[in-house]
Parts: sequence; C-alpha cells; structure tokens
Amino acid sequence: MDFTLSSEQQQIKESVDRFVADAYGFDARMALSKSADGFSRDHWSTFAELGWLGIALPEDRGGFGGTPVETMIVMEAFGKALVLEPFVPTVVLGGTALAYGGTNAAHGDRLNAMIAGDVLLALAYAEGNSRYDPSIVGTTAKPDGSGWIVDGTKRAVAYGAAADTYVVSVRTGGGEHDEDGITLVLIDRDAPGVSRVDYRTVDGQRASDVTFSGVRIGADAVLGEPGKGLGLLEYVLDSGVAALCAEAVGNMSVMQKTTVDYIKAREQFGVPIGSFQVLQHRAVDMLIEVELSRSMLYYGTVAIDPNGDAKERMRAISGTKAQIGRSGRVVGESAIQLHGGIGMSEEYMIGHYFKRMSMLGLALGDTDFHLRRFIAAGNKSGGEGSGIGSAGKQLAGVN
Amino acid sequence: MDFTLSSEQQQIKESVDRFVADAYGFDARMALSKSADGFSRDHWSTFAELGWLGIALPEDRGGFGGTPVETMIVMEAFGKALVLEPFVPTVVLGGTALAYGGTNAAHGDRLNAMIAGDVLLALAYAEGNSRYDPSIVGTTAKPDGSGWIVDGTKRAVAYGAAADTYVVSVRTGGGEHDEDGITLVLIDRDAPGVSRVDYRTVDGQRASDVTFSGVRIGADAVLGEPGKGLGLLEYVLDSGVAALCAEAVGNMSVMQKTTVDYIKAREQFGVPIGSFQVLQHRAVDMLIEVELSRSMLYYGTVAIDPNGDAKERMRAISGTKAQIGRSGRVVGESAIQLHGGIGMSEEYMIGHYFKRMSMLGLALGDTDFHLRRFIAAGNKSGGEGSGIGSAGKQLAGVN
Amino acid sequence: MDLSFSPEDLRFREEIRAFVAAELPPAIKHKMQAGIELERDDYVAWQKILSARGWLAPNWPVEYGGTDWTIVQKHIFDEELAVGFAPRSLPFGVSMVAPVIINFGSEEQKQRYLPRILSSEDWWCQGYSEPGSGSDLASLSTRAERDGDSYVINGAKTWITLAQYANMIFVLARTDPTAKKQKGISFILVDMTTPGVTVRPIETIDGGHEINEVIFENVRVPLENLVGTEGGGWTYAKFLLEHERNGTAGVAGSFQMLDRLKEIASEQRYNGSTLMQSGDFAKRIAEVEVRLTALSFTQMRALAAESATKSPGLESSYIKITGTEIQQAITELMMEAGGYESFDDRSRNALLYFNFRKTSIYAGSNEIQRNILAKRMLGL
Amino acid sequence: MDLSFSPEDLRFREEIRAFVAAELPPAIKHKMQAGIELERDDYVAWQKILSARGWLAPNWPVEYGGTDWTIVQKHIFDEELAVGFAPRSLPFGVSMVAPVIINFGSEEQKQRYLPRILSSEDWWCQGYSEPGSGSDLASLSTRAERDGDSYVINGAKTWITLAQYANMIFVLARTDPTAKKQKGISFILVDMTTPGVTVRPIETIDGGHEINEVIFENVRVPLENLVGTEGGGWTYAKFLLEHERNGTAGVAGSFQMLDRLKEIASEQRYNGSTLMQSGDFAKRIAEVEVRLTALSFTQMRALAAESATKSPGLESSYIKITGTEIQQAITELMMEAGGYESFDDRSRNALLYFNFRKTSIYAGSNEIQRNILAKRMLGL
Repeated sequence: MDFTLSSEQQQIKESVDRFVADAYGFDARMALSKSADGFSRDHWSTFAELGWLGIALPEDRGGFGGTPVETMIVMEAFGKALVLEPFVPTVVLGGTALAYGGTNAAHGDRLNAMIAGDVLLALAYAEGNSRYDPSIVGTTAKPDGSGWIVDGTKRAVAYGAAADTYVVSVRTGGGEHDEDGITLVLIDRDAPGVSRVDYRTVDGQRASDVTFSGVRIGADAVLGEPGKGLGLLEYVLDSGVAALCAEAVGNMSVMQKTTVDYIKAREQFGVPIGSFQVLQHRAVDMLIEVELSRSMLYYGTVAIDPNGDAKERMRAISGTKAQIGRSGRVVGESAIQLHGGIGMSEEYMIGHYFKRMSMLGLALGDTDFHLRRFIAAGNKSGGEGSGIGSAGKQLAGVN
Repeated sequence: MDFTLSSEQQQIKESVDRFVADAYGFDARMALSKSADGFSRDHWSTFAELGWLGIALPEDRGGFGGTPVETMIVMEAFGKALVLEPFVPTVVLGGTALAYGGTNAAHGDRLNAMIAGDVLLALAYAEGNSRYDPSIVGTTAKPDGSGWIVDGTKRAVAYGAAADTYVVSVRTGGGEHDEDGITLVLIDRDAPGVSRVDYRTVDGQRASDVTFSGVRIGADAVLGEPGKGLGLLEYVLDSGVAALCAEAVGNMSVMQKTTVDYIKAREQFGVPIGSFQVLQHRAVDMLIEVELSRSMLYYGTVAIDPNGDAKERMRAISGTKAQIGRSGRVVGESAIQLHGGIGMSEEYMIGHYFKRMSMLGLALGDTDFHLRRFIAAGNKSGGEGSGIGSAGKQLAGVN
Repeated sequence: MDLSFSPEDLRFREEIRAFVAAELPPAIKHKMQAGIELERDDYVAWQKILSARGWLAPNWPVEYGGTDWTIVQKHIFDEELAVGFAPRSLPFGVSMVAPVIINFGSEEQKQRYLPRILSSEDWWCQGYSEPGSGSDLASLSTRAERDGDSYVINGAKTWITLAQYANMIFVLARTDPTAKKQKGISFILVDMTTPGVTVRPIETIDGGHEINEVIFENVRVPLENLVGTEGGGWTYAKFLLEHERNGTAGVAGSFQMLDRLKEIASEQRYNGSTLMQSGDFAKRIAEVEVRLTALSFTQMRALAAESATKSPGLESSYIKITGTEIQQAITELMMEAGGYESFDDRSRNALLYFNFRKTSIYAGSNEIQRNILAKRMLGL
Repeated sequence: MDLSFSPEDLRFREEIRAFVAAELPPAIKHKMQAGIELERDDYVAWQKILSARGWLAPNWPVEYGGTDWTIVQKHIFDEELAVGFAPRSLPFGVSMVAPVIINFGSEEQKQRYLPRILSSEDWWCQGYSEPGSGSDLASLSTRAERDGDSYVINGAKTWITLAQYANMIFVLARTDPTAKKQKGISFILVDMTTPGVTVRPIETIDGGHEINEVIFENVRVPLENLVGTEGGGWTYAKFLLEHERNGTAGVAGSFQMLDRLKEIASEQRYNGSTLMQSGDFAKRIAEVEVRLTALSFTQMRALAAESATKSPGLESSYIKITGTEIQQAITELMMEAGGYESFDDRSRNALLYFNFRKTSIYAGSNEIQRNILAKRMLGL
C-alpha cells in the first residue's frame, strides 16, 4: 500500500504546479475566459511542449506510457487553478478513444497530431433524450456504400467550437435504448452537413450543440468494432470521469483552504469569524469531504485499466463520482456561505470555484446517475447483499 | 383563519393535561409499561368516564360529535406523557371503522360498548408482504354459506392481546395487490381458529402477530360493503395517522423543551453547554422542526372529513406524516446527542421519548411510504406540475 | 380551528387577483415568468399602476397614502403579486426608508419624501451594509462630519440592490467617532446626484447586476437631511431591519419555482421515461413541497398571532431560515433536473441556483437568525 | 501509488483469517452474528485462545508479550477479528491501562499486572468519566486523600463498560484539591473487591446492560497503586485517550452491517417487488456504501502516513466522526427497512439504531472531535 508519487510523477506535479502559478492568476484566467476561444492556444502549445498531451497514453500509440495517475496529477493542478484549456475533451476523452479504438494509420496520425498539439478533439455523446446515459443513442448512421450517413444532434459538446474533430456515438443498429448497435466514429467539425450552436457555459467554459445532417463518413472513420462501441465509450467516459474527479478534488481543496484563510482574517463583532463554533464545525466538515473525496479519487483512478474488469472499474468510478458530487456540493455551498456577500461577487475568486464545482457535479453524469450505475455494476450476480466486489470491502477484508 | 381552540376544546385540553399530570409521572409510566397488560384498565375507565372514548365520533353513532381536532387535543397531551393506553387502536382506528362502516345493530352495540369502555378494539391490516400498503391483502375470506372462512396472518397488531375484537382486512375477491375485493370484517380475539404471538415493542408498548386459521364469521361481521373496503380502510388509517401525528407533536415538543432545559443546566468546561453555538443552533433546528410539524398537524387534522375529497385528505395526511417523520428523526436524534450519555440511559426520560418517536415515524407508514402516497394523491389529473390541489398552494394563492 | 381564509379575505384576494390580471403589462409579466432582469422603466411603470390604485404602500398609515388592510390582507396582497408574476414592490423606499421617516422624521421630511415615493419621482436605495461590516452592522466606518450647515460624508457602502437606478440613498454613518459601536451612528438622507457619490456595479456569480457599491467622497449633505436625532441611527436601523425581515420567506414564489421544477423534470427524458416519473426524483421534489406546505401554514400561524398581538414575533426569524433553505433546495433540484441544459448560460437552471445562494446570507444571515432565536426564543 | 496490500500483508491476513476460522468457538461466533450480548465466560474463553497464540496484546512491546507487527498488520488483525465475527479484544486492560503501566508504571506494577492481563486473571474497567463531567473530563470530582500508607477514595464514575465483569478498575482521582483543573489529578489502580466499591448497572435504551456506575465510599487503596507521579494523572489520561480513539471507525463492522441491511431490504416485500429492488432505497444504501468505501481508503491513507511518521495524526478524529456517522446511517436504514418487524423487541433492527446513538457521544463526542480538528488541524 503506497499513496505516494514516484519521482517522475513528482516532477510532473512540480512542472504543472509551476505552470499554473505562472500563467493562471485570477485576472489572467478571467481574461482568457472572456476571450474569443475561451482558452489560450499558446498555453496549449506549452502543454504539448511539456509532453502533457500524451502523458497517460500508451507508448505503442505514440504516448508517453504513463498511467491514469499522471492524468490525475495534471487535472488536480488544473482544478486548483480553474484551467480552461480543453484537456479533458481533447486528451482524456478524445485521446483515449483514438488510442484504444483506433484501427488504421489515419487514426494513429490523428492521435499523434493531437499529442503534438496540432489537433483538438471533443466527445459528442449526449443527446436531448439521453441525459447522461451513453447507451441511449438516437443519432443514426445509415450504411452508404462502404461508409455511412450520419444524422442527429449531440448536446453540450465541451469546447465543440474549438475541436477539429469529434468522436461521435452513433447508432448503426438496434433501437434507441439498445446496448448493441452503438458505434464511435470520427467526424470533422468542418465536414459538410455539420452545424453548431455555440454557447458559454455557466462556469466560464464553452460548449456547443452539434447537428449532423446527412454527414457522409467513410468506413475508416469508425473507431473499434462497428456496433460494439458501447464498451469503448464507457471506458472513454470513465477515463474522463476520473479526470474530472481529479479536477474536482483540486478545486475543492482550494475552496476549503481559502475559506479557512478567509474566516481567520475576516473580523465581525471584533473577532475573527473563524472563532465562531458553528463556522468552525462547518469548516471541519469541508475538510472531511475533501479528504473522503481524495481517498475515493485514488481508488477510482487506479481502477482505470484497459485490461481490468469493466464492472469493477465502473463500480469504482461511479462510486468516486457520486462521492465527489456530494462532497463538492457540501464544500461549494459552505464556501459561499462562509464567505458571505463576497462569495456572491463575480469579482472574487471563490464564486468561480463554486460554479465550476457545481458543473463538475453534473458533467459526465450526476450523483444520481452514478449511484444507479454503482448499484448496477455491483450486482453482477443479480443478487443483493452478497458477492458484491467492492474494493473497500476487500480492503477491510469483508467478502 | 383561526388557530385557536373553542372553549369546549380548551376544557378538554385542560382535562387531559390534568389527567396526565396526575397519573403519568415517569416512574408510574415505567411501572405500567412493565405490567402484565402494559397499560392500566383503571385509566381506561377514567377515559370512559371523562367521555374521551367517543369524543370525536358522530352523535348519530353514539359519539359526542366532536371533530378530529378533539382527537388531536387528546393525543397531543398523550404524546407529551408517553401514554400507553390503546387509544389509537381502540378509539381512533377501531371506533372509526365501526362508526363509518357499521351496518347493523350489533355493530352499533359494539361501538357503544367501546365508548363505554367495556370493549377494546384493534386494527389488523399489515401483513408480511404488505409493509404499510393497505391494498396488499393476502388474508383470504372464502364464502361459506352466508358467511366466510378467514385464513391468514396479520402482523404488528397494536395491543392485539388486550383487544376483544379485531377489525381485519381480508380479501374476498381479486388478487393480492388488487384494490377491489378488500373487505373489513370483525373477528373476536377469542373466536375459534384465532391464535396470537404477543410481544413487547421497542418503545415499551405491546403488539401481536395474529393468525386466522379457518375462522368462521357470519355475513353480519362485514363492515361497509363487501369487496369495497379499501376506501373505508384508507379513511380509518388516515384518522389513525392524524392521531399519531398529534402524539408525535406532543412527544417532540417535550423533547425540544427538555433538551433546552438540559443544556441550560448542564455545565462543562465551567459554562452551561447551552452557551456553545453549535448546540444552540441545533436546539434552534429542533424548534423549527417542531413548529413546522405543528403547522402540518393542523392542516392534516382539519383534512379528516368523512364527506371531504378523499384524494385531498390523503395528500394532506401523507404530507403531514412525511413531515413529522422527518422532523421527529431530527428532533429525537438531536435530543439524544445534546443530552450526551444520559440520553442513552433507560433510567432517564428522554430516551423513552426518542424510542417512541422513532416508532411513530414508522407506524402506519414511514416517510418514504407517505411521500409516495402524497405524490400519488396529488397527481389526480395524471399530469405533473399543474393542477395539483395543495392546500399550501391554495393558501398562498397559487393554483 | 379553521385554516381557511374568511369570506372577506377571499373576496379581497379575488379583487387583488383581478387587478393584477387586468393591469399588469404583459411585457413585464413575460419578463418575470422567463426570469429576465427588469429594467428601471418596468419597475416604474408598475409602481405607477399600483400607486394610481392606492396600493403602492399598503403598510403606510392611510393619512400618508397607505391602506387600512389587516395583516392577513397585506400578506394576501404580497402573495397575489407573486402569484400573478407582478414585480415585487421594491422595499427600499416604501418599506424601508418611509417607515423610518413616518416614525422618526420631521414633518418637512414627511411632506417632501413620502409623496415623491408614491409618484416614483424618487427611487431609494439602502446604505447600511459596508464592505467591512457584513452581519456586524454596528461596526460600520462611514463617517459624516459636521461642517457648517452640512454633513460631509466619506466611506463606502456595499451590497446595494438596484442602486444603479436610484437617485436617493439613506445612509447609516458615524457622526460621533468617539462613541461606542452602536452609539454615535446617524441616519442621513442623501441625494445621489450630489458631487462625490459614485455607484460601482458588482456583478454577481449568476451573471446578474443587481447589487452595487456606493462610494462617498466628501459628499456634502444639508444638516436637515438627518432623520430624528444625531446618534439615534442605530435605533432607526433596528426598526428598519425588523421591517425588512418580514416577507423574506417567499412562499408563493417558491410554489411557482416548484411548478417550474416539475416542468423541467417532466421534459427530461430519463431511463426510458421522464425524470418526473422516476420515483426517487419525484420523491425529492415531494419532500420539498411538503416542507413548503408546512412553512406556508407556519407563516399563517405567525400572521394570526401577529394579528392578535399587534406585534411581530420572532417567528419571522425561523420563517426566513426555512424559506431560504427551501428556495435553495428547489433551485438545487432545478439545476440537477436540467442535466446538460443547466450548463448553457442561456438557461436559468444553474444561474438561479447560484443566485439563490445569497438568500441565506442577506437580510441577516441564517447563522445570525439562529443566534437570535437561540438567545431570544430559547433563552440560551 | 498502489492501493493494494503487499504480498506479506496478504499472507498475514490469510494467517489471521485461518486462525479465527479454526479457533473461534462456534457458540461465540453465533452470538456475535445474531447480535446477542456476550457473557463474561465468552470473552474470557476467546481471550485465552488469543493469549495462547501470543496475539492478545499486539500493541505491547515484544518483551511484555506483544508483537512486532507493523501498523498495517495491527489494523489487518483488528479488521479480521471483526470480519470473522470474533469478539473485539476488550480494550480496558490490553489497550488502556497496560500502555499506561508500560510507559509510566513502576517495574513492580509491570511485573504484577501485565501477566495477569494476558492470563485473563484480571478484568479491567475504566474509571475516568463521571456523572458530572461528560466531555469535560478534567472537571472530575472523585477524591483520593492520603491517609497513612493508603489513598482513601470517594466519588462516583459512570459510563463504565462491562464493569459488572471486572475485578480491577483504574481511577482518575483528585489528589490535590487546591490545584487547578488538570493539575492535581492522579491515576490509581483499584481492586474492585476492596470494601466500599459498588457497581450499579445502567440499563441503556436498547435494553442492553453494558454500562455501569461505580461508586467509591471510603475505599482504601495502598499508595503503591499510584501510577507514575502524584498529580501526573492528566498526562497519562491524555495518553490513554489517544490510544482509545484509534479503532473507533469500525469499517469492517459497518461493511457487515451493510450486508445485513441488504438482506433485510431483500426480504421486505415492497410494491410488488422487494425493497432492495426499489431504486430509491437501493440508492440510499449505495450512498452509505460509497461513503464507507471512501472512509476505508481514508483510514488506509492515515495508516500509511502513521507508518511513515511513526506517530498517529489528527486523522483519527475525522475518521471517528465519519465512521460513527456511517454506523448511525446504516442502523437508521436497518430500522426503516425492517418496517413493522422493527417494532418487535426480539428483532435487532430498531435496537441497533438506538444502541448506535452512543457512538457519536462516547470516546470524545463528535462535537469535541470537530473542536479538536478546528483548532489543531485548521488553526481556528
């Protein structure tokens, strides 16, 4: 049992921490958020130069052979600084899909271009009727010669305007709710028949609703095996959830520390408000939630393993997201309340952490969704009350 | 709008308050709880003499023509003193069933005997498979000449050993979960084929599981219309829930006040523990829950009307029970926590209030059950979000 | 025990309801329904309609243009405005400064300011909170120094709702810096067009601009703009805050938000059905609805008690706590119900959730309210 | 980053597990599974089995009969006992008084008392809480006055677990009534057969009899029964309490209760199916299970940190808070899941819920733990 980082990982951490300390002051971040793209392409080049874009991807796919722990390190630091660049859509979601679903040389080239910083990616999986469930796919791909014609609309594609290429879940067979018949395909943003509605998100990021109208793609656009894309998509999403959870833990830990500092400094009735027992206990509860979240983050991150048991992974990840969703709500709401009026101000940093954390609670599935998924993944044998493989239980020796 | 009691009601209140002040000290109550019957037949005679047993029953059925408010007054006082006598099973559940379901002279005689204090009643509706749902009835009544033969087991019949006669829900038609085909019948405790397992309940009361094996009853045993008993049963249960809610508010208000007194008197670290802000706020939260519960109690009580709209009544009563279930949990758990070690002691009163309140939270349906019933009763039109007749909304003018 | 309104009150409610239905401009109603911020003209238009009917200031004595409504009727009036999606009557003039002027002001002040409130010539804003004071109002540091026939005011006030539209502000300022905390504070009326007054907008985390900072740099105000006696400001402020605290429960508004929440949950597809039809989300909504119903009757009980005793009780503190917690619970469910739609900053789901965080902070934070209840109601 | 146990630790776990499976008397295991209170003989039988294997006192130095296990191994050992439904090693002798004697006692005391703990000749109980002291231990009022070669003890101790089985008690008593609070307190070992010692049972609200009051009336104790120095008792008590606080998270036990909860929910028919199959009850269970999983890893992180630094951190405070809150949440769900069965006092559902209310009160109430964390971890 070892919760420490290797020396290589420690170096990455220091490198990312240095970057955000230099580049991501509050005012700089606010300016970036309001810029045309909503993030900095210069920063993106820096990420590429520092090797972060391929950090956790397998070496045989052009990556640097790191593990999800490397992604966690980067994302926790990004969470601490509210970094805006589309690391999760491009690297974690798009990159994972290409790395594990890529079947031809063009896919490899695209992945290499992504790692080099030349191509941005996004995942388009959510639909108006799907909420967070990746198995509900109404977007169709109908056979057309050796390729397909895609029709449908995907919602809330993170940084859809910036992404050059989308990884899109389409239905090549079965009904809207069938697990079989889902296929992941690549579609370029600028392909004929692709249109977008772009918007800002409430946490200062960007997203798009993307509509595909008679978009023609070739057979080589398919990632993985046609009709069998759901397993890959779940793996991709779990990788993304783990990354968002790392971001959330970074975010929460800043809210927790900032709030403690604030109530130490802020005076009311002639004393620091941090001397009031009710605020003290609420600050302690924030600390507890951050620590529980961090523990789950480690558990969830380590469960991301392309060769591991999918049910175990889904259970670990969904448990992690559920815990972090709950904890984030407690920490965020407490942070605002303990800051009082200044917490409501757009000019002060805490509200931005709160808003981002609120959206992290929903992104790629809210607590409710992941609790259901946690239950479904655990009940492998169909029974309840026994035989559930839970790492927590294994750790405690109960099984 | 008037939340005050009439002068007659005020007199009843004073009379009941006087009784419990005289007869229901902590030690006397503990001794009663441990006695053979678990309550006092002398007290019961007193109730009859003071006219409490017919207080809310219609005059044309031999009652004194009061309203559910009279029952509320009695039960709140009983709740304050943890009164053990089976007022709810006999008077509120049994009495209401006989008053509104009685169809012949024998039923009238039985009701009069109950009002006179000579007969105790109990409601036997719950089964091993039914949880709290009165429409799930597996106990069967098969035609036998002009009468019926009853088979089945009823669970958790409150004071089933003391009751002379049971009001039993049986199935005379339809399947186990059908709403039609349920009939309420009277069965004497000592009838051939009736057997019991008696036990103490965790709150110091008594209950029985009652089994009917080939019990023969005549056609005159039926209350109301055969096969159409569910409506009557729901009304009976709602009357019982209202009474339990009144008991709960009495109980909670004692816990709340006792806890405030305790933390004022109890010293730690050289000061009363009531000077610690965290305990102060928790005491305030207890107060808020008691007040919200009391408001709902008034709303629910007034909704009990045999000529009123059943859906409105069910919605009001289930809302009331749900609120009081939640509030009771908060108040009870806080009371124990704020009392510290002494709260765990069987020798001190607060734990007994806590235990009774815990069971009141489950009796005749827990919060979960009543929230579902609240939803079901509200969606009369089948739609959501509009047209829901809620008195709170009406009060606020929203509809 | 009778929980329904009297026939007179029901008739009164019908009258108000019919008035709102007939007189509220559709464009304003639409903005209110859609959650779009109103502009100055919208408020003024509606205030003039109310004023023409004699209903802009129900709480004032009849002699100054108020009404003789009962406490219950005043409550019905407030609720009916919310129910009909009419803008709230802005409290700053009508409900804050006016009662202070009526009770403590000079005859000249009454003659000058009250009619200008009724005619919407003056738009008032409040000036008591300061960046450094928060819940500890008495720690304020804005100074008003006598200089000839003027006070010279220096300092900053914050958390000032709609100050961008106001031409008048009432200011709590320290006129005697040597006196202890609550002493030495005065209540002064300031024309915001006076040189030295600057309004600085504060954007809030929901993207709204409702609140402002107002900065005073050597602002000269005639001595006659003092209300009551010098150093008596704390008494007037306490009087004012007790008035403000009523009506923060927002019961009718919460019932409306609840309806909107149910609509959202009914539109969201979920697991082959709708979110509303999934038992557990519906149950979470029901739980809030039950609590809101309990609050509505609790508020009625408080009104009945106030009607009987003619003085508001401490119930307003727990009604405020519960009302704001319910608002926050509803908006939290709205954000959650919206799913990916809640990310879109053109949707109100998440923004309402952000916005309503303020309600447990302002008008006496919920922590302060619990302190008050612990001390004054429980004797702790 | 590697979250699994090392191969050595896994082997160690197998060894413990096999031992428990082979050696635990079935009758005792049955009582533990069914939640039946153990009797004195049950405890003693199991302690003798452990002692024979050399595992009764893993925390002691090897020279006194302890083990050289790592912190992780000690944790595994505790968890395995819970997993195998073995009785917990009663802490009063092994984990409370013994470490105090080992660290602060005389050589004679070590020679006399430690072997008698290992052999189960002595059954210890604790005597620090008093009826009047609660969480404010230092306010204790039991006195020990010197009289010749004896202390004469007068006072009362309460909340004393299993005192009815004990023959020895360690007492915190005030030897210098003029000294301030924490000063003047001494740590004295008392033979309970001494005249003047009375044990009075306290029934708890779950119907159990685990706790007692012990009353001292002119109890004469030889001076040599003082541990360490006179007036040094507070230091030893603090040392002891820090030892006690570890191991109150009960993670393995909570996983077992969770299994039992799922069984109950699977047995309860509900709405045409089972309670467990109803989405929302399962979700409430899942929520606790997730939190318990988070706690189990949090405890591992604390153990890893303790292994590295060789000193326990403040994590034990938040592990205690969270662990007890989870226990209470599980037993609450058990009571609720049981439905009408929970009324029956032969069922454990509600009684466990009642019983577990104590966990947020004892071993430093959760309020005290939060005070400690606020002060020492957050610097508030």
